[in-house]
Amino acid sequence: MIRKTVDNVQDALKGVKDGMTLMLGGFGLCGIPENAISELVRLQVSGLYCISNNAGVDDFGLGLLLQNKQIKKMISSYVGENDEFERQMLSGELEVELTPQGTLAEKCRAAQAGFPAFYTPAGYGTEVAEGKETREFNGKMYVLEKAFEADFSFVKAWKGDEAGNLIFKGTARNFNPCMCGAAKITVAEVEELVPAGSLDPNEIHVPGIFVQRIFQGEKYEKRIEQRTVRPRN
Amino acid sequence: MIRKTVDNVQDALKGVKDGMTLMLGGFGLCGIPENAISELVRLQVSGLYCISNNAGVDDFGLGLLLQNKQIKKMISSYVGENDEFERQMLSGELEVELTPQGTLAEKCRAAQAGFPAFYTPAGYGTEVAEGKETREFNGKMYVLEKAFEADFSFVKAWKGDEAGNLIFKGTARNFNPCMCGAAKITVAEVEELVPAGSLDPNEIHVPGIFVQRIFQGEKYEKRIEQRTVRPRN
Amino acid sequence: MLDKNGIAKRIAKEVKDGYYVNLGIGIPTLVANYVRNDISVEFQSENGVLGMGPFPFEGQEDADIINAGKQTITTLPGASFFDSATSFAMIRGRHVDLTILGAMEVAENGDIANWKIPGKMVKGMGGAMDLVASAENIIVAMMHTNRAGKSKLLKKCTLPLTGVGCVKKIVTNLAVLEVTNEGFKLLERAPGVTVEVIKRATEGRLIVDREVPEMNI
Amino acid sequence: MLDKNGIAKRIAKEVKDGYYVNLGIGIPTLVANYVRNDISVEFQSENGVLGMGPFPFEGQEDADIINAGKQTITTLPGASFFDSATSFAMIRGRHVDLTILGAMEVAENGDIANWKIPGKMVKGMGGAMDLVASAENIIVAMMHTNRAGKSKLLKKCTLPLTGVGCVKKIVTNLAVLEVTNEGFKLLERAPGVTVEVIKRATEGRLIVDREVPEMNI
Repeated sequence: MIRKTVDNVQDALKGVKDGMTLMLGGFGLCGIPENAISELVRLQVSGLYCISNNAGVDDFGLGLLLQNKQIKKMISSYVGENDEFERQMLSGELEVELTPQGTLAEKCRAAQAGFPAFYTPAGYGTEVAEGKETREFNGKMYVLEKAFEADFSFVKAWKGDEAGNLIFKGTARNFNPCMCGAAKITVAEVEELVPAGSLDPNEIHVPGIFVQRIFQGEKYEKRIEQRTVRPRN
Repeated sequence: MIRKTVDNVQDALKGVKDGMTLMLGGFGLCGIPENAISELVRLQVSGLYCISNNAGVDDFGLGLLLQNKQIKKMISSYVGENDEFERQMLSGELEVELTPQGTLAEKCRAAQAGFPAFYTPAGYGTEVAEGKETREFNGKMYVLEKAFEADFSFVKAWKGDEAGNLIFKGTARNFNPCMCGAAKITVAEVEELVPAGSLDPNEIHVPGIFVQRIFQGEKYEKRIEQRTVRPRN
Repeated sequence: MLDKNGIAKRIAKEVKDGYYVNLGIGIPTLVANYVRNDISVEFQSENGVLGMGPFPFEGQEDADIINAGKQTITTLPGASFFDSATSFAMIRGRHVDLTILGAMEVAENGDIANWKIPGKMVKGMGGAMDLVASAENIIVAMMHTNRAGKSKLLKKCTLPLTGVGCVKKIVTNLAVLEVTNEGFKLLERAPGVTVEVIKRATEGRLIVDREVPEMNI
Repeated sequence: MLDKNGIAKRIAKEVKDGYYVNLGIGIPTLVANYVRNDISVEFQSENGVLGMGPFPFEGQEDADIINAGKQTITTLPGASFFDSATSFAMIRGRHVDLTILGAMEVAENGDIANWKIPGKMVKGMGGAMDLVASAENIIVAMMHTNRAGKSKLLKKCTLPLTGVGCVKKIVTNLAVLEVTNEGFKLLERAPGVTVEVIKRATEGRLIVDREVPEMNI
């Protein structure tokens, strides 16, 4: 067994530098690497290129890095639940590259799986396809999209073991599995870190080979963006 | 919940006709759809195009269809653990298209996921790439491979529920998940069929949306091809 | 004339037994409330869940179980969770049978614009471009005209496109229309709405080739 | 001169702490027996398992747990099972650190042929083409010459290729060689084997640019 555990979030983020490209898992505020984000804030690294489906809210998630002006460019499918984001974008301080959500996921998966590029129908005939190669297969048009290239990938899982194996809970899975192994170094934070052998090999969502560092996060706030309930009666 | 259960293997294979293209899960004799294969033998359908990593042994797995001369063409990565296979191939009765194993898996996954084609490095500069488009990305050469098109996909899982959700065991998983939803109709056979709600939604390997029909197999022989053991001492 | 719930109610009739359905934000979300009880339908949300149920009871919200609108949800028996790549495999691979989404504009050739207004803050397309480029069966739910009273059913979209030639059916507060090679074919009128009213509210080519029945909702 | 186990033993020294390793059938399989106990290594098998352990005790074989050679196996703590697409994502995506496989021929430019002999029954390439096209670190384990005594280290492969320019290192019964831009660079001699013997057994360009040490195994 190849041990991937590091002692804490400081060790987990060693090597993160200004101007790097980072992948960050999560959908909205669900399944985001909360502890890695806090440490990025503490480290004050700046000029970051962030690949993440969303950009957090003003005071949580990637919003914390935005408040701190650490992000140079966001590559996302949906942003702007966030006033500071809007201000920086409209003022030109922040670059934004909007990418269809399925394309975003597959650009991660392509990087993980060693595919340099893929053809997808999403965005054909729209401004997303501008400047990109298009091609017909079986009478339908597709756009050629390239795999991402990133330095670090920060993901959050529910449980993980010393070998880096990960298990996710509910829809907190989202982009996290696709981002594992999609960057040079993948850092996984988990709610519960268990010894190797504690997880059933059949039930692992992401094998440890895709993860370079794993640690148990100190604290998870798990904020809910849209609390919706129905009355009991 | 959309119910996918059919009563038996006969109902599960309704619509299978001569000359169709079938995908069959399994690696060697591990995780093969034993009951579907038996029914294919009983149905005497012929001229079949079979996409399967291997071709069984003389008296088990796809070897049963070969004995019966029901297969016109095999699309596989490794064959010939099987005398009848060799005889038919050398005599020209059987066509064989050999495909690198990772390419075979991805041609299934591409069909499942709506990708018409993908670039892979496997086979570049070899006879596998002959007549295929090649292309350079970042200084490395790739071959363009197309998604499979198949009529039926026969897969075997360990547990499944009425909604078609599947869970696999050990290395009997192999090609089965990639083949789900990769053909017009996916038929899953399982060792244990349970009511919807019995499986943890976090632990499902293949969501039921990729499966059209599911049934509990009557009997599983699960033959071992290479029984290897070590002495107790 | 229908209100938003009326539109949702009419669209719910398009949802057939055995359908996997992806609902967009806004009016489409309301459709789930009106689907018949005697048919089996599963709702997919692109953030990674199939078999969505109703909102949770107060106190039972789970931050780890949300829909694409970031709302807390529950799941029904037979549900499954999966990652984003698998979710879009379902969508791109045409395993989802019906996609219902809102639009700012639809053109008579089936083009749709629903993600960007130049000069305004752009939030992004989310999964909409994947959905419209892939689904075989797309229904648009929207008001027939915008707040300024201008038609949203056009000869040609004026806003940046989300997808080309993909919309099959449109249900508005005034009518049900099918996108055909010849233009918008009027299938049904909303209760109390005349063909004349629909004609005036439709900028794109409108085809009225028979007696147009009133909706039955 | 080494026997098969000797070759495996020498290759085992190339396996470093923290490596994920894919072993081909034949001599490569034997390598697992000689890897040092004080380093951490995980073996991947392309049929969908990481963290392979030894063969099971008699009576504990499980038909559902096999390796790529279709042999019954066990798993070690930290193991995982996965599907074939994920398995080749590990391989193609260069997450596997070292690939060890057999060959019929290797050319001085790193080309390898190991899957097909024209005129003979062809069993197929299995995962070999994916492995050689993807791995950054490929070691070939083979006899220096074939049964007819002809060299397997050639100027140019005569058999259909498995991959081009991909082999980095070769360990044979006679020597350890590195594939360089100039040809096969002789790194080590097998115990008791002279440079002259290796020269005679090597058809491709052999580079002997220094005193060549005897292997230490």
